[in-house]
Amino acid sequence: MQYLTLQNIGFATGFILILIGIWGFLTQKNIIKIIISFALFDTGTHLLLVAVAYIKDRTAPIIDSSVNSANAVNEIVDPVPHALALTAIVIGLGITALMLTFTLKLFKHKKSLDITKYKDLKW
Amino acid sequence: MIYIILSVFLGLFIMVMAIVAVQTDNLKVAIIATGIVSLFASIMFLIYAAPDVAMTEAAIGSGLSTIIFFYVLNKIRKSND
Amino acid sequence: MIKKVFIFVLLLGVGSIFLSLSDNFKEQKELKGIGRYYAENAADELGAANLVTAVVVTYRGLDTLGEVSILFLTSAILGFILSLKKTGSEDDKQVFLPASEILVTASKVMIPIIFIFGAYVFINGHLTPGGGFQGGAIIASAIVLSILAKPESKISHSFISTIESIAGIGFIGAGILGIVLASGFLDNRIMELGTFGTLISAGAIPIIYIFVGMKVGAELTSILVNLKETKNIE
Amino acid sequence: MVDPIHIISSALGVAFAIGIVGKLGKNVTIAVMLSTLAFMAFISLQWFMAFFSGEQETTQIFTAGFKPPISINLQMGFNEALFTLLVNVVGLLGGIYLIDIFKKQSKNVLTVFLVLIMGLNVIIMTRDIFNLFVFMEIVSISIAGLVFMDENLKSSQAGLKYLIATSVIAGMLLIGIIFAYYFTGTLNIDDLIATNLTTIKGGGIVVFLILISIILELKPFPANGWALDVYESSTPGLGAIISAAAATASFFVLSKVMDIAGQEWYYYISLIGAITFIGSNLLGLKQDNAKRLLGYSSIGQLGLLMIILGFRDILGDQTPYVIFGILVSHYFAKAGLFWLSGIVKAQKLTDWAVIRKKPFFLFLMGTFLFALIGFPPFPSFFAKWTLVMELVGSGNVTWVIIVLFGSMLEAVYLFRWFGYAIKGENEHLEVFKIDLHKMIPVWIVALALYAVGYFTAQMTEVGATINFIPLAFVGVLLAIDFLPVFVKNTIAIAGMLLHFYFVYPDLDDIRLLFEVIFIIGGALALIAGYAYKGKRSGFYPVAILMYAGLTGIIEASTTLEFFYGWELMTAGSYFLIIRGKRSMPHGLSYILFSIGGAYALLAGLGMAHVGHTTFGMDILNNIQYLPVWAYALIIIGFLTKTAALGLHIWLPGAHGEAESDVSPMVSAILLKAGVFGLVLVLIGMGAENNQYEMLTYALGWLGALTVILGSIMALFQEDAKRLLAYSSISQLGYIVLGLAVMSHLGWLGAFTYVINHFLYKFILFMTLGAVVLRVGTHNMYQMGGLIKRMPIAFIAVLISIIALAGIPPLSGFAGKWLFYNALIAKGWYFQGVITFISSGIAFLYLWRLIHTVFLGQLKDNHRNVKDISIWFSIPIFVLLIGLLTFSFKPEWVLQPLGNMIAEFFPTGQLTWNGGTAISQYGYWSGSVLGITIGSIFMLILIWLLVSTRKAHKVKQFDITYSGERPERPETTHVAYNVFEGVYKAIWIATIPLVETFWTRVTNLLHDTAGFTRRLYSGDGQSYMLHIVVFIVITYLVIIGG
Repeated sequence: MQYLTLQNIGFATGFILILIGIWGFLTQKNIIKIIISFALFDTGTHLLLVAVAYIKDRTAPIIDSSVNSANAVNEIVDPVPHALALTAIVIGLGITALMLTFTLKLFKHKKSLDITKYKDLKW
Repeated sequence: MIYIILSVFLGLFIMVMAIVAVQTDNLKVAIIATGIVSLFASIMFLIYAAPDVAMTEAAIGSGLSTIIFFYVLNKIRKSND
Repeated sequence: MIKKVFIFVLLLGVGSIFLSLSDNFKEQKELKGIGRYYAENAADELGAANLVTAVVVTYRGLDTLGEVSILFLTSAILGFILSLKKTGSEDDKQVFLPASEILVTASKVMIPIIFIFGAYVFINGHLTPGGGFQGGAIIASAIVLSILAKPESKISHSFISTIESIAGIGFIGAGILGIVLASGFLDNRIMELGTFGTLISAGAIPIIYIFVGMKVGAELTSILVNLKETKNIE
Repeated sequence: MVDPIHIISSALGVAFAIGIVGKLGKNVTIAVMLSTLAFMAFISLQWFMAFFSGEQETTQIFTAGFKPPISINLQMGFNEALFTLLVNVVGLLGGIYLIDIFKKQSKNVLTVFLVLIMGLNVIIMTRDIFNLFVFMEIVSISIAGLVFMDENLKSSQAGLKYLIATSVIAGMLLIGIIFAYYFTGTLNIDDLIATNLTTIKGGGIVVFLILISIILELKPFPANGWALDVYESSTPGLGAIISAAAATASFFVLSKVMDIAGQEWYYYISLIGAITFIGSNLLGLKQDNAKRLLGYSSIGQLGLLMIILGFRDILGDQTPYVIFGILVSHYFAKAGLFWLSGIVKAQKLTDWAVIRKKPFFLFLMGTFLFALIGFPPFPSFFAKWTLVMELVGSGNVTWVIIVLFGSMLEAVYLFRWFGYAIKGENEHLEVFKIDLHKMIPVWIVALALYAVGYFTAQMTEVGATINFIPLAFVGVLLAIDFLPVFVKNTIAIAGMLLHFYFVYPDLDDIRLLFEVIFIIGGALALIAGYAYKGKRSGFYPVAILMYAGLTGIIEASTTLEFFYGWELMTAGSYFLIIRGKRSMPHGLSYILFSIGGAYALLAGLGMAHVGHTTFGMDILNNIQYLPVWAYALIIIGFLTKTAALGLHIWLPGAHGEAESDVSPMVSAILLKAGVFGLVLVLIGMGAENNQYEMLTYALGWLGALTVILGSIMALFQEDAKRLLAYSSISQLGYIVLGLAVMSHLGWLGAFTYVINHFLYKFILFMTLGAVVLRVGTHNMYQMGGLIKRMPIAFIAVLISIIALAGIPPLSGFAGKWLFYNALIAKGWYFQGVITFISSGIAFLYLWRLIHTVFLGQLKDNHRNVKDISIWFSIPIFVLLIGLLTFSFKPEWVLQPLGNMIAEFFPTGQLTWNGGTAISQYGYWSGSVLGITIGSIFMLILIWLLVSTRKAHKVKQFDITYSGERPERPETTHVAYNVFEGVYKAIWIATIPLVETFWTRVTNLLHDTAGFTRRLYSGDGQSYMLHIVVFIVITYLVIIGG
């Protein structure tokens, strides 16, 4: 029971989400599904980031009426991973959008979403 | 304690949705499931005292991403008709 | 099947890598490293109540610049990859179901509100949760709504790219001012820090976040519009 | 000094502003972008110069005004300045190169390009690991986007695969970064290094995740299919950027991040590098697409750099030098080659024949290829030299073998490609268009290679002694290549003679002897060049290149200079040989054997250096580290040039197919380079006090077998020049055997052979070359009766084959006499018998040569041929006089030779009584013998003339076929298959075992490559699988093992 902390639940969910993502892009043939797997992988890393930041019984890193500015260091969670998570989410969106656009382009050529059909370059 | 139970619940739900997203053959279902994964993740972020991340994940991860997925899917589906 | 079993075994390997990452699953009790520093000093140094914003805009401002550039790149690449028809094609109406009366009417009311809400989110980024990215995304979702309501409406690419340019140059300009007026690129202390906790405070953070918000909003809009206006695949 | 942050601000500012600036028109936009790139390059250059002058200290740029780790900092030190300079220069040149595409495409392409270059700058400068992650994403996204500059089915696939793969990698990196922060509370790289992560539990995994992701960005074999696809399918302008700029930057990232890991990781980095280096070069063998080949080569070079990085503790202070040399050569050469491939527009390697007869293109391509392989004067040569010296010095011989084996594989495919370009069929190929804006960058990088190479040499104490003047002379000849032959020939000869005049006073006897053969002999051979009309484009630079190398090895005072000369000579002779009409395959095998030999030599010289602080040539006299192996390797290196048995298969084709006046150069002159080397090394082994009896014994047998097999093979040749070539192999065997005897007489014999072989092989090749020029065929059965048309040629050949056969009274006999004396004294009777038999065989093939070419019926189509050109006759007659002098007054030569050798072999000298030489076993006098035999010969001749006074000539068609028409007319020629009977008896000796052996080796390598490359199935998903498998396996090896 001592292991059942919020942080560990976050880690577990994040890691399993990442593994599901990896499983997805290694087994699914449909390019859209592969991109979905990436999105899941990404969400997993965001969960990890937030879990890393978490400290039990603390509040968000915003100094307002509920948080004493002088004692903030003992009352708030770590802001750094949150900042990293913001960045990672936006990057993830950019990459997802690009992958989808590339997929559109590929689809134009062969009218198929099966990644194994696109083997014109090899060896 | 309530947070722990809630987050276990959310975590399990996220995993189930993720597996649905990966394993289903229906692309629409998969995209919606992904959106739900993001949405529930953003709720988890709130529990983890990360409102900024939660907002971003909700707006971008489960909002705009899903819309972009649907746009592309729509283009592809239409040409299949 | 054999392949799937192999991949499963492989995943077990990856999983074991992850498992050994979690430092004995001990719970963290204290802030450490730079997190601790920010908690102690950020409010005084930068005058921002939202420490995440302080980190995003100033301490790790270069990351944010990179992040903005990534969205910028994405919209630029989309722009040249998708062979755009200057006039949106007819059947774009069918992207989603035809807009219902309720949607059209509601959108007229909602869109300005959403816009204002987005602006509020990025202007208040240094005080409350949210900021340029969230605000930008919200503005972009207003655009989505307008596209849904009026599929035939057109949004001027030139206008979007001008907004994007101005916001980008503003961001870089604020950064360079940081070198000139304060002590480094993207330093927010080019202006008075103001009273802690009020709207006009935290030096240049609100200004920078306005630029970021405009830019992100313009970039996301341009991505959406580009995707919408793409010719259907013949 | 401009703050380096403005690299970022200017690039991004302009990129963002293009949305507005773009409205002013495409040309303005392009101009703005290029000037931004120029500004970025200027900033780096400014810092680089400041660091170079030593005045500048490494500076930190604090963003947001806080010290790290509070906020992100960038670092600008010497390395950062250098690497950003490299990136920005190739960015600028690449931008110029791509102008035409920029004009066609949307202005967005410009912004993406600019952001890409900016991103590369940041990943070099940043000291924050998350910032690194963000900008690495920027780089991958922009590369994936730019792939679409040239949009087609293939590039779309490649772009998607690239994006997917780099995202997986980036994801792994992100996980590593998250936990790095979790464990240490910092994101600053310097802090991470200071915290010593590997000692924390779980920290090892963090380090693993971070490093493996960065290594994966460097495209390690085999998890790199995604990158190869991009190289193959994207527009060459982008390939250049990826290969030169992105790979350079990624490599720098690894070098700065690997400090987090600590030393136990170094070995694994080297290991991954080695697998990559060997693996991708192996697969390059099977590749026939030029751009993909360049991709394999790029990845291979990065593998080599990773090997070096892993050895940075051992290389110590030399690490930057070695990395600089190899990296910068790869950087310039790859950029140049990619750009070139965009101009030439040839996809398949064989299609590169389109640049045949375009000397400028061949010059550019040759420059790049030789720089990649590590020939002088390019930086990679000096780097590889230092690398091998240091690796051997630290006892890492296995790694030397890996490095040299991989380089060898690379040389194979690069030179095969070059061969297609020089000699391939190009009639069906479309002519390509040459744009000025595309040529300028290529020329800049090519010339930069030479300049940087020169400075690289000057950077080390030992490199600074190299004499670059001969090479500069080559450059001059290259520049005046448009002049007619007459002018260039005169300049070349004058240059060589002048060089000799300045050099000869400083040389000792042995070196003087070889210098005379190389330079005076070379000048004589050049005289024949006056017979050529027109420009003879490209001949003089390469010929002088060879002579520059030859004189380089003579003048060398350090082993580096020696190796430098050796490689120049190899390069020059390769170009000379490949000029022949059908010489492409032979040129290839020549250069490959030469490079293999050179690598053996390099490894041997490296071992010789162990325990010494200098690189003086005298270290050969006292090898301390594994001396037997070292000497053996050095000897093998030299034996590839003397074409000893087993290493000879390149020679017949190379000499036989070379141009008429090139054959004497590469036979009579070039082969002596190997002999000179052997002389040096055998003196080093102790001369008379030889301590390596076993080595010399083996060498002796090798020489003897070479003698006999060379002769036997010569016997069955139909081609006159190949006959001479095999005869050369046999003659060089004599020299090797004589040297291996390690006694005064043996060496005297060997040196006599050196002089003799120079004289008569020069005359024979020159004469037959001249004949071939007139009759237009090499085949002896297509000649005959030429004595009537070419009496001068006949006399020259007659005299020299008498000398060659060792028949008294000519000088060949002197050699043989000394030789048998030496063998008997040594007790090597078997070897003596073998060489004796071989002399008999030599009679047969020489008889055939003169009989079938000059005697018998004159062919119809040769009725009006003229005698050989006067320009060929001059050198021939000069040397004929030399030959006769040597024959009748041998004491003039042999006495000084004896004195020279006595320095090393004081015992067992010949005693001279006037013109009579007296050895332990008998005496011999050149002039007496000459007069006696000459008189007998004259008497017989007179008798023959008198007794055949009434003989009548046989008519041409006095032969009958018994009513049957022969299927192949040549079979009726007297010269055809003369020795059929002999062949039936000794065919077993002619089985080409050696050739079969080398063919099998080649096939084995090709089959391995063919099998391995199935890994790259083209399926994007399997590439991801490779990445994950690579991660897991590396994890098991490093953490689990």
